[in-house]
Amino acid sequence: MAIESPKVNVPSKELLEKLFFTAYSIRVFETEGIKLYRQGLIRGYFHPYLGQEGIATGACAALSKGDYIASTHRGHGHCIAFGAEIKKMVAELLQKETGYCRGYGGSMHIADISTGNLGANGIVGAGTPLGVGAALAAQVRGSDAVTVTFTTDGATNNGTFLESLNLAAIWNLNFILVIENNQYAVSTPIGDSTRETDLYKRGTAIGVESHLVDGNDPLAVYDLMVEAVKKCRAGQGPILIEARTYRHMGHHVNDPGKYMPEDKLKYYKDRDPVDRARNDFIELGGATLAEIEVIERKIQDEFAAAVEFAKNSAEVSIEEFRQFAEAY
Amino acid sequence: MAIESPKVNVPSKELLEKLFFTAYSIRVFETEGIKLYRQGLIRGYFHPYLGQEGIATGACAALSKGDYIASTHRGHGHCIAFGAEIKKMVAELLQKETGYCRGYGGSMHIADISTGNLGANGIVGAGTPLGVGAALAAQVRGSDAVTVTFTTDGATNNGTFLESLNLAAIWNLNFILVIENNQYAVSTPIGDSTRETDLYKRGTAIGVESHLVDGNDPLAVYDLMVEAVKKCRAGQGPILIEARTYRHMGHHVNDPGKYMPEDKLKYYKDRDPVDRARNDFIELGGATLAEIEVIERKIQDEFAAAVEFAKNSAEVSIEEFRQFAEAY
Amino acid sequence: MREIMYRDALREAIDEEMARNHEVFIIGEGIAERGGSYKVTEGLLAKYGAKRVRDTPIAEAGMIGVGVGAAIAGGRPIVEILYVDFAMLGMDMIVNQAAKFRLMTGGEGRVPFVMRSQGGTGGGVAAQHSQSLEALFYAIPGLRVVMPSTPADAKGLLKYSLRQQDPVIFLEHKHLYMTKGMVPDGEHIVEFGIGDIKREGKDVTMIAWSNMVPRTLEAAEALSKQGIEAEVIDPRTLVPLDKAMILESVAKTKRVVIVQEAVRRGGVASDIASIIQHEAFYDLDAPVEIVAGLDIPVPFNLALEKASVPQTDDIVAAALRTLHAPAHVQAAE
Amino acid sequence: MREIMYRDALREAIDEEMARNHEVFIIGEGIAERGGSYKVTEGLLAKYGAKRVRDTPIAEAGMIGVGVGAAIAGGRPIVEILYVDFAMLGMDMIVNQAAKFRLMTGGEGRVPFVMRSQGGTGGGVAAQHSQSLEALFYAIPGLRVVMPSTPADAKGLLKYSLRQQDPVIFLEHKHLYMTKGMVPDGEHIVEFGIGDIKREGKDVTMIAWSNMVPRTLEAAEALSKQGIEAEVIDPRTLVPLDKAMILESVAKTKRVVIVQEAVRRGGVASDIASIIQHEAFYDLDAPVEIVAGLDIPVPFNLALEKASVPQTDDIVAAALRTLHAPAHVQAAE
Ligand SMILES: Cc1ncc(C[n+]2csc(CCOP(=O)(O)OP(=O)(O)O)c2C)c(N)n1
Ligand SMILES: Cc1ncc(C[n+]2csc(CCOP(=O)(O)OP(=O)(O)O)c2C)c(N)n1
Ligand SMILES: [Mg+2]
Ligand SMILES: [Mg+2]
Repeated sequence: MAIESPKVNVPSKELLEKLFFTAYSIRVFETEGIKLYRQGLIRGYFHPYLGQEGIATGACAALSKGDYIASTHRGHGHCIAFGAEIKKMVAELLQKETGYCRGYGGSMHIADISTGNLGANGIVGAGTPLGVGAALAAQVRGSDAVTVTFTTDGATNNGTFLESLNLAAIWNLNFILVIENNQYAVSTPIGDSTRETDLYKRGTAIGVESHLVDGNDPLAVYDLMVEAVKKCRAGQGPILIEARTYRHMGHHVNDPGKYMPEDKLKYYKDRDPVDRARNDFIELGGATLAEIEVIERKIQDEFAAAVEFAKNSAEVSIEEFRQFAEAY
Repeated sequence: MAIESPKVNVPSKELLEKLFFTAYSIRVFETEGIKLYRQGLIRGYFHPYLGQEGIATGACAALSKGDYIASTHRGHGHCIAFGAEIKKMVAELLQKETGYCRGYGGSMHIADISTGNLGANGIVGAGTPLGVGAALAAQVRGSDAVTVTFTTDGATNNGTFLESLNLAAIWNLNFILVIENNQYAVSTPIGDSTRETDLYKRGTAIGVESHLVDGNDPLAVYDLMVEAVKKCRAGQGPILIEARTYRHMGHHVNDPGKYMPEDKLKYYKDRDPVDRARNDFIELGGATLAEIEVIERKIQDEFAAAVEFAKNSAEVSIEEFRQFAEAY
Repeated sequence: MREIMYRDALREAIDEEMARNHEVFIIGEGIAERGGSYKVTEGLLAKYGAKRVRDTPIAEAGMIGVGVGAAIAGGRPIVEILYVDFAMLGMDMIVNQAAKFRLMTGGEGRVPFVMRSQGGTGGGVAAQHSQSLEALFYAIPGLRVVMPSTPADAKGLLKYSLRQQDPVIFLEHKHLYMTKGMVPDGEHIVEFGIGDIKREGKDVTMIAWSNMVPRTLEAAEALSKQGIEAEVIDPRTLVPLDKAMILESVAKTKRVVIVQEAVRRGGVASDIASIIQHEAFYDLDAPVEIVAGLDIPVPFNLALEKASVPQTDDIVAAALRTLHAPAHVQAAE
Repeated sequence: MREIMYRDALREAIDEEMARNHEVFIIGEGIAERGGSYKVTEGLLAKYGAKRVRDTPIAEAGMIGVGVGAAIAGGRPIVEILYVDFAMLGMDMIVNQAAKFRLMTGGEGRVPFVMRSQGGTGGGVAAQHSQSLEALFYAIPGLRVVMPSTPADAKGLLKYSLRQQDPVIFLEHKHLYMTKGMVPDGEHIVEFGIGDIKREGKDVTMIAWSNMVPRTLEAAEALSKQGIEAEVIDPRTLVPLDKAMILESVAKTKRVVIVQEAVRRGGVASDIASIIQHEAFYDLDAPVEIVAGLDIPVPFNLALEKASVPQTDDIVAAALRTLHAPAHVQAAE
């Protein structure tokens, strides 16, 4: 299957701005977050989304209020693209009471039920059954809400992939599974984990409409997702989308990623999704460099403010935690 | 994919006799076993292999000493085709000390490690990872032994199918997965459990050579298996074979199977694998009715003797069981 | 009051809650068309339709996983797992998702998920279909563990399960489905954490749940013939556990027998014993006795199956041991 | 004797057994090329080749399943599961296959399967990467549960694990990998079921395993400054459990504190307490104290993570409670 870039209709400037805004916001969050991590302000695991921004950006832009997403251990990008507040995210990473999960969850567990964000997950593959479940609840409820689960290449070799996508299929659920194929599971290249690296074929094999798209092209992801969402709401779900991409660094902040071949890394960095969004905004949207600069400054300032907010936020209360345990 | 019936070479009379002998032995074991069950002599679960005899018969005939099999909850046929002693099987079903598992296992757990029979299983889908494991141990050992796991249509929607077949694939194991697609999981028709009822396609999707064969044609199953075994020993495993078949009755002895459409049941009964083996023996092997009669009588007598053996066998010792528990 | 079967009481609970709350739905293997292996869901498909009563493939991890996801998204799923043994396939979703979500979201996320399943020995279904696995759920904070022994408790507890906010592991027993008992007419709800004294007595406290309750009551009758009056407490929910009721009884009887069908090692009985010896150390006139299954899987052979789990005589014997135990003061000499 | 790290002791054990027995092989995520997340398997790929040291996809159920199958077929697999939390994905293969096979085959089939994994809290890895789940394996007859606290025990027990015939759940601790200890030169094997007195004492018996051993020894030193001499017993293997060693110590001290990092409810400590109160009822001068994790998942926040598991002061306090408890005879008045 050739990589699809439908480009169904001429994108509006608003859309292009939104895509760039989102992609750049994620880029800033991760680059600055890594600095905070290196300063020892963030503890535990931190899996950067750098290089993969195009996927969450394009996918979430196609969703509406009332829809759901479920995410992975590499979940910051999905939260941001789905509209999370940067300051509550930073506060969570800094273990503060004002974080999305009161500092109880951390990077791998940021969720915001109130907006339909079912959360990141520390268990590879777990987001798929959870997302299918949300889609099932929506169908029982008679709602036309769509659920998108972002999953990973590594998760496609896990039983949860087959079992839950098959359930979504027999029940024609409004479910879209977006596989972020960054071609590695930690240091293990995808070719060592499976013979068939065209992952979308696994959907086809169980009767699920499946697509392959360039994950570094936010607009292509968006266009395909718009179609997928439309089909789901028309009762033609589920749909699987494999988005090819590559990390810009190792698996987590402390992984030098030496196993990533120079040339391949360069190939993908030359196709940086954030640059792509910026260029689309300029070339297809006619944005000026001045406009770009304003946006970038705004995003940087928001992050800086978020860090201040988090630093000044209250510490969690051990007493409240003990009471919570009594009731748990 | 058209159903394959390679018929690679003219079958010898010995082979045809063996196929018939095996198929008829299973038929007698199940029909007589059901009577014992109805008499209350057999307790617990009893899942008859009636109608599916062609698969175990053809598949096991292609195996050699040193090879392994892993089976299902519907496992009597696999044991018999792999060379189990009828009397030890009957004794097991009658809960006797002389049974394959000293009466501790029962119908769903008959195994015979000494001959490479890794056993039936009460957990749908469990035989696949276990079989892949045996193939892995063989590869580590440098042996060219082949492991065949008999699995079911129901198990192909279970995560164990994807995870373990994928492991067999990346490690090129001498592993053959035979899916006995009898088109039902208890009363649930396969079409309600998955959109894609061509189950072999799930192997193709992860890079495993996959075939579809008529499970009611023992010779076709045998021919395909001979090729599969050859390829495995040449390091070209794993291989998946979907064998289409149909039960001749309900899921277990006490299931009337009302949900099985008359016409479809008739269609398959008209293609009875035991009759097929008998006719092949006569038409391709030139066997006379007299020869057939001798064989059938021999098999019936053996079963009758097995029942006598089992009935006269010692009861298990509760004292020994308690000691076993101490050491367990 | 009407006398109905345990399985019918369960059906009433599901039926009433489905009628009351349109978010409630149920999925499982053969539960729709066939009405379930134990007929608990019979008739529900016809009444509530294919959207709310669904047959599934054989995919326990997926079934439990989508149930948990549905609950997180505000649905009211009931996932039926044919045998609790098969729930092992979905343990990740139970342990790492359902039980953790509330904590991981700082308290905001709730998981009103109900898994119905059944366990215990019966009829030679052997090692993989006979386990009593409540200890594995009991040890995971965040789960509620419910094990009703009567039709009334089964109905009341299942209805309550479908109205509260946390993941419930609702464990039935294959031997109880056909047993009968009186069930109140109309709305009948039993909240969690409230034990039930199934028999009053002053000489020894016996704690049992699920299918061990009728057996322990049998033992109590046998003891009564010897002039010993046993108090039989059925916690009904193991999490939360009605410690107050247990400790109050122990303060009165000073002797305890805990009966579980599950194996002895690492069972819930051990935990209850550890609580009693700590909270009621000075009340006890004898060691807490535990009557439990042997530490080995359940064999196929029916005589061995029987030998592997507690029988009435074992319970009586344990009670007598607590009564004939020397008191501490003597021990101190 | 040499002083080496826990992780190096584990590597020595695997290396020596792989050299000794060609059936021994190991599979896991990132264990070959990368040498494992904790460097336990570093260098083994180069030494033993890709047939015996294999990286796997992320498929815990499959990994554990093929390990069990290989063991049944006479292989000697070691399956490394990165975090014990992830073993929940393979529970069916552990509970329904590995632990049952020997019984189901009437004793003929054996499953010399070794699952290595690690648990416990450390560094804010949160609810799904911090659990101590030994209770879930402890409650399943047929499994051996091993939890070494020192490099020497880690090496000796892992070597023994690879020579015996039953499925072993070998649980390491993320905090212990970099800790150092003396390990005997040459062949060093530690059999199952033999506890180790890590510190002798006469006033109170403290039982702890894995990472709670060093912490309990700290507490013992603190108590010693107050003139209280605690005996610290490390069972090393929870199944089989060295009951004799524990009861002998209790007969001497008459007081017991059990320390576990796992949550309080349904933990192994409860089972050990239930055994002690039964076997040593007349020896005890105070209730058995259990110091354990709070009944809630481990939070991300480091202060809360710390508050959720036993700290040295908690252990000291529990020991003092046993010493200040009124004796029975007075209680009887
Ligand atoms: C079930 C499970 N197994 C193992 C891990 C440890 N782990 C965390 S991330 C990771 C690699 C994941 O690779 P992939 O699924 O492709 O996602 P990516 O990191 O590439 O985004 C592993 C093995 C886990 N979190 N969950
Ligand atoms: C994991 C698991 N889930 C459910 C069951 C209960 N069960 C036993 S047989 C069966 C149907 C199996 O259908 P299939 O897998 O197609 O095999 P068949 O009976 O058709 O040979 C079910 C659901 C089981 N034994 N194991
Ligand atoms: Mg990846
Ligand atoms: Mg079938």
